[in-house]
Amino acid sequence: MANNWAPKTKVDWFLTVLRVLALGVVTVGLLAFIAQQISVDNPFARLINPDATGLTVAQFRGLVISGLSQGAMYGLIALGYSMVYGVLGFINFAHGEVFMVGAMTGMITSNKLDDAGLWESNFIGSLLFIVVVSMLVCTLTAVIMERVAYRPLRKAPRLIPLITSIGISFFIQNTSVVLLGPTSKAYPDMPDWLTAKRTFLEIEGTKILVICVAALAMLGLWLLVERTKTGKAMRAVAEDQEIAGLMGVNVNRTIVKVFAVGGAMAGVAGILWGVLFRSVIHYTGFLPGIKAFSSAVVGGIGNLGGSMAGGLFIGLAESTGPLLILEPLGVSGVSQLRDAVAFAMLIGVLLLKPSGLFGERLSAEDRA
Amino acid sequence: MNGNPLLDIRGLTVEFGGLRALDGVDIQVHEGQIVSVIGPNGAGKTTLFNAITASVEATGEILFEGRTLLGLDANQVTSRGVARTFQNVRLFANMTVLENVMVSQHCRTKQGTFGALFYTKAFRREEAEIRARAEEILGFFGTRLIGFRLDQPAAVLSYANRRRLEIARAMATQPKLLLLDEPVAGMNPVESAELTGLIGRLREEWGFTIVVIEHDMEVVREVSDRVIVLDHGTMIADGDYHEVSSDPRVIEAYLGQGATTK
Amino acid sequence: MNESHPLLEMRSVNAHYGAVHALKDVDLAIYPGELVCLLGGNASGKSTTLKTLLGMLIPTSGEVLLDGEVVTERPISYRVKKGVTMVPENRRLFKRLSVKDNLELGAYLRKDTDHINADMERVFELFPRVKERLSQKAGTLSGGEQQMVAIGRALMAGPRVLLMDEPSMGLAPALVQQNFELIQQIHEAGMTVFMVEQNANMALSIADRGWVLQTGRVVLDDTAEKLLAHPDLRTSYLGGKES
Amino acid sequence: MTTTAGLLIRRVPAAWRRVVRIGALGALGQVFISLSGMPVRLDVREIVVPILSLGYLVVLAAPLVVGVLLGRRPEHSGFLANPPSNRDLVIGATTGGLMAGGGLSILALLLAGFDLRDPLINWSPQLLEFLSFGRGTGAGFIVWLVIGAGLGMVGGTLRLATSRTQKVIMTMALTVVAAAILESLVVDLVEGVKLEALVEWMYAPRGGVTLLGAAVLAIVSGVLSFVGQGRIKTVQARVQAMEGPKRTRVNLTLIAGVGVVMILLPLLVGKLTNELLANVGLFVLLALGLNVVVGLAGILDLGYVAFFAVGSYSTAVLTAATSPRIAPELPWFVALILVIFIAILVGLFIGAPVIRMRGDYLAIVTLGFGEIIRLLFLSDWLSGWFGGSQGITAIDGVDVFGLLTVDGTNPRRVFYLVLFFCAIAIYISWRLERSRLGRAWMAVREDEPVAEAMGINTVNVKLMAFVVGAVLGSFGGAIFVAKVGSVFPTSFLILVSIIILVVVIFGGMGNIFGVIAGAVVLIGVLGGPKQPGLLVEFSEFKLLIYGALLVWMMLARPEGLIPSARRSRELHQEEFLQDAWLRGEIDTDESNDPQTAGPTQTTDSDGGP
Repeated sequence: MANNWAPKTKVDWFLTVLRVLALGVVTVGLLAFIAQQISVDNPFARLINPDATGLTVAQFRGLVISGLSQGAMYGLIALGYSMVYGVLGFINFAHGEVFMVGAMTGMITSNKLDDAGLWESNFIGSLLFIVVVSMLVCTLTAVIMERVAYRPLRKAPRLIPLITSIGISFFIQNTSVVLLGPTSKAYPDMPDWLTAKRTFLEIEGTKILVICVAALAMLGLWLLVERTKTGKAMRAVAEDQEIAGLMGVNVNRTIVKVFAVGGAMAGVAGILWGVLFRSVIHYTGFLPGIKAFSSAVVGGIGNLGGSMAGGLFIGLAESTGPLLILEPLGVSGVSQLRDAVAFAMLIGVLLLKPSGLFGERLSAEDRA
Repeated sequence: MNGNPLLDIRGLTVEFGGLRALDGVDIQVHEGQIVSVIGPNGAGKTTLFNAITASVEATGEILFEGRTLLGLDANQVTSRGVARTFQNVRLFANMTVLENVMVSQHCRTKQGTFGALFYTKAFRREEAEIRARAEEILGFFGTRLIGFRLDQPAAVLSYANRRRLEIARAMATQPKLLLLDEPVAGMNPVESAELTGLIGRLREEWGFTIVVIEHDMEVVREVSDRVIVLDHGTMIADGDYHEVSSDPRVIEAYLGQGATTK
Repeated sequence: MNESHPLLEMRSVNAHYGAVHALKDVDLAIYPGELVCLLGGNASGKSTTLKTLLGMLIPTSGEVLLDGEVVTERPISYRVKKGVTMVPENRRLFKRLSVKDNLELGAYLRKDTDHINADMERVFELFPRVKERLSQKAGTLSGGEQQMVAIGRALMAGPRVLLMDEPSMGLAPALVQQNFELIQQIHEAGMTVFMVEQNANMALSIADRGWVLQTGRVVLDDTAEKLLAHPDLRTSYLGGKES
Repeated sequence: MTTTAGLLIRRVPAAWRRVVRIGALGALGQVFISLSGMPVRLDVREIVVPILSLGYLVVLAAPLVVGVLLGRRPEHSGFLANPPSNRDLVIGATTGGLMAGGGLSILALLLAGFDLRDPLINWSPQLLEFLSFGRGTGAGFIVWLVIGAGLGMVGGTLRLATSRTQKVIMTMALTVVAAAILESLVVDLVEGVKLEALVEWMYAPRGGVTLLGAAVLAIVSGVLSFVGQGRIKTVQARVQAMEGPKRTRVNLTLIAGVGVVMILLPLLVGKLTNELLANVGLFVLLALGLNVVVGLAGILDLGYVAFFAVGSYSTAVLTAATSPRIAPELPWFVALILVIFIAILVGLFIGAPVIRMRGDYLAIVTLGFGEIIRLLFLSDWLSGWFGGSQGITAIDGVDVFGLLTVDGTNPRRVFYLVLFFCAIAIYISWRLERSRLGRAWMAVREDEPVAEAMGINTVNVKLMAFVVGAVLGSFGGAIFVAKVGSVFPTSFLILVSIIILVVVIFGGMGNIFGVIAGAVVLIGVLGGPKQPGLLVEFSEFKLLIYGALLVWMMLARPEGLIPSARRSRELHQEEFLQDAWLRGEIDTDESNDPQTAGPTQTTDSDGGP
């Protein structure tokens, strides 16, 4: 709303300056990028970054594809944040750890399969198997979490479950440390036909696989929420638990289902992580968790399509942002700033559009 | 009435996602008046209050003492001299009765960090003044809210006393214009009769100009100099109680055919 | 008074919120086809009675019977399935869901698609305006239409007795009137209705019978005409809203 | 269901189900603890020589807890239930304990029969040996069942004793365990006052309380507790009953007493203990800062470490000769003034964009800011200023008017420095809470839109909280730099924020004493993110315990160890209202019967939308 933007107080002035600055940095960075793409020796590009090198088409494509594949993964995790937020109204901080549990489960299962020789001989079957196992374990984790920690807190002030979820996150992370050890662990090698860059646009098969699996999972979830009775119950519970109960909806069971579905999605995402990076450690869940949350917020929390879009946005931003914006601006060592870019995106989007890109504006009544 | 109105609303429009909650409303309230706003649910009465107190964005013009209120933050509106109560009582439930009234003198006081940290004379004087004023205001409601009640959390108050405390809290901001949102809702007839009398005294003894939203036509008839009727975000009537209650449009939209006016 | 056995009954029910004794030996009996009301001011125990009838609160002692069956400890969903439904105070529609979704959620526990469709048609007959708004989000309807959807949603559960929680609370006089007309309308269509009200005059003007609750105890229990004429009621409900 | 005299006596939900559930949870807990490696790792730490090590204590606790839980009479609010007999309770508790012990028995069998070392790293022969007491699997299997049942019974019986006996027994057990845990501190202190003989007699040469020592401690504490019960309460009540100046005098005496102890204590203890005290003090300071933001203003800031980092780095840059880009080499106290300004600016900079966000968004965004700031300090881009991953090293300590230098080599001086700043922080929090600003914070915490409508500029008020928090955090950073003599980005992980938050919440949000107690207990005993506590052996499991503690605290006692009255009212409003009703303090509408109307009416309105 235009009126919202008209600065009234000192703080508003400052925020306006920040907004302009943020947009300015992005714009100048992009312009410099375009300039250096036209010609590296372009005076404008040289002026801003004397060491500009520019990107080749292949490099650019690589960035976009890895951004999309990671973004798809973030999107899947974001769904869990978004659904729980929609129904219970708090951020389940520990959801990132559910994702880590998925990646760990996948690591253990796939290594066992590899020991048995099945990983190589029947890769597709093995992959399906570990996806299923991981979904089951994650669903279980999420459901236990709800039962033990969140159900008793349904009526507590909103910050209480949030703090609890931080505790759970800590607990799960360190459970992994004490049970499985603090070192990073590897997935078995992926088959060559998957990792090789395909002639088709020269994209790695793993990344295509990740995008496809994420799209499938997303579609399934959308059908569940929009087309089934369970989904209708979920939406009703999200809006008014008491009245949903009055309609005969079993509120507790519906909330458990929400956690279960979110957990399952995180389980899929965990395997995708394994496929993409082949290495997992106890804090694997932390950063992707926060970024997935950022995706959910950027997309407008509570909005499933928005979460996926937000995930892709964050994924793309963090993979291309450093080289597209920061590098042309003359920042050195940009790859270190990937995560900083992701967080800056979160802050930037909330500065410009407090309800996220696709979020409905919450009315005063809803917020109360 | 002569002179400029205290509150001058012109063409006030509020939209929620394409839906017009208020559509070009013009209202003038002169100093010392008690004006009632009535109308069916969803007519935009509370939205009108929200627009005046800057809790929602509005277009048009709201002049208070000749200066615009639009574009201000809610707290700035309050410090200009407009205070309100809420339809569904919203006290600071875990703060004591006294603290509730003390805290709303915030915009009339100025001691900051420095005074607090060094416990200056000015700080102590101001604290004492805040407290004295709070007790004076609470005393207006009889003995109900003073004495041992002062240090009790607002949560233990009865429903009627919570409504009274809300009014006291609004009074503590030292307003010129007091907006009361359904002050007698949920009260029994005895209590609402008493509060009706109190509204009159608020004007006489404290000099407030008052706008009241009310469903209880009894109260409306009792207190108002003027009645404004809203329906679907537009004003359909403006006049004294008898004019308004016999207006066919008002009967159609609000009072209902069976209603008898006395 | 009807001599057949009651559809919904409370027998010497006591209920507590922790240490607070909210209901004291309350007896109620609602017979098929009746339109009855429970009156009382703030804090009289009206909401507690409703919660007990619906199973949101389990009484300390006493029994709740539905059509002769003891349902004291049965959950809400069981009672809804067996035919008790409530229209909540302030309507409480699912504002972000479509009118159709709202109505369908009313029939959440039912599986007999044919009957559900038939009930939907019945709701449309009662409230033709609802049919026009089927795909609209419930939050965008006018107050009167929302009230229709709220009652329609309750009817979709196929109830045998309809509980109405404060149908006049916070509504404009015209809407209150319309609301009571709706209640009378569905009552005439054969529905048993139990409403809980503060507005004694309004409620008694359409009800057959009523109880008056004061601080958790039933202090009056009589036919509507006698209650209206009762001096105690006159003093405690001096006026109401429209007298 | 049977009907007697018109009342309905309801069945208690099947008791055996509860026994099985709690017993099974106990068993799972046992297995989890064993597989976490805790028992084996902690076995080296003796509690009572030679019968009990910390490792065994950890494992034995489970059946005992199960027994205690099952010994408790189940509560069914609002039900008239047939209470289970004492015998039933003890039998239940014993069964539960047996199950919990059985978990370990089965684990021992599995350990002997299968090899799951991959992936479970603690699936080891050592664990088997621990579980079987070195006497073969069969022995272990039976012994754990017996121990489980025995402890379950003890736990169950304990619960049935009078509360006075319970308290005495608890005090005895806690005293012995505390004596063992606090060993190094006690030894240090006792030696400081030249009473070595006491130490030799009480503690075994390789650590742990001796049997004799334990017995004496138990008896002394038991007697004291038996005699002292009730007296403390009477004294407390008497102090509370005092009014005005008298009460103030008591409070002042107390504060002065604590102050004197704090000043004398470091003189009596050695370097290691002083180091520990300094660490605890540093976290008290940080926690007090966060308490202003979270506890008073109700803003959940998860990126508080950012202020700590900014304080550290700006002190380092301003004072160190080795600072890469600019090195003004200011004296520490002069630098501190600039650091305060920088902290205020950073507080405003981070605060302004987040201040209007809703509570949970704000939490994550502040966390993001915290990470961004660390990543910037770490980055090559700014390494020219802050040294990147190399950090800034060789920073001089605090030069106090040329008289002495406070640095890491002398932890006692560091402690005094910390103490000084803690005192400042306590004073600031105390004064602000009781001022116009403090009231405004309270109102914002309760209901922000209404606070705004009552004329409070919520943005400014919340920014103020951010700024005060930032300044206190930067004090922590400045002292940290002086103490450690270097700064690296790894000192400022989000972990630090979370640990400070745990300290605040564990101690009691919004209460200065609570926050201090939280830091003393957690940082002192378990240790900080990198600093060891008294239980050095725990450091591996510290974070696990922090996580579990946070969850447990939120579920069982969200108001913390020493709660602020107001905070516990917020969190337990229903119970509070009930108590108030029982005391007859609930206000009722005039026309209603005063004895019954009030609470129902409040419940009614609470049930509304």
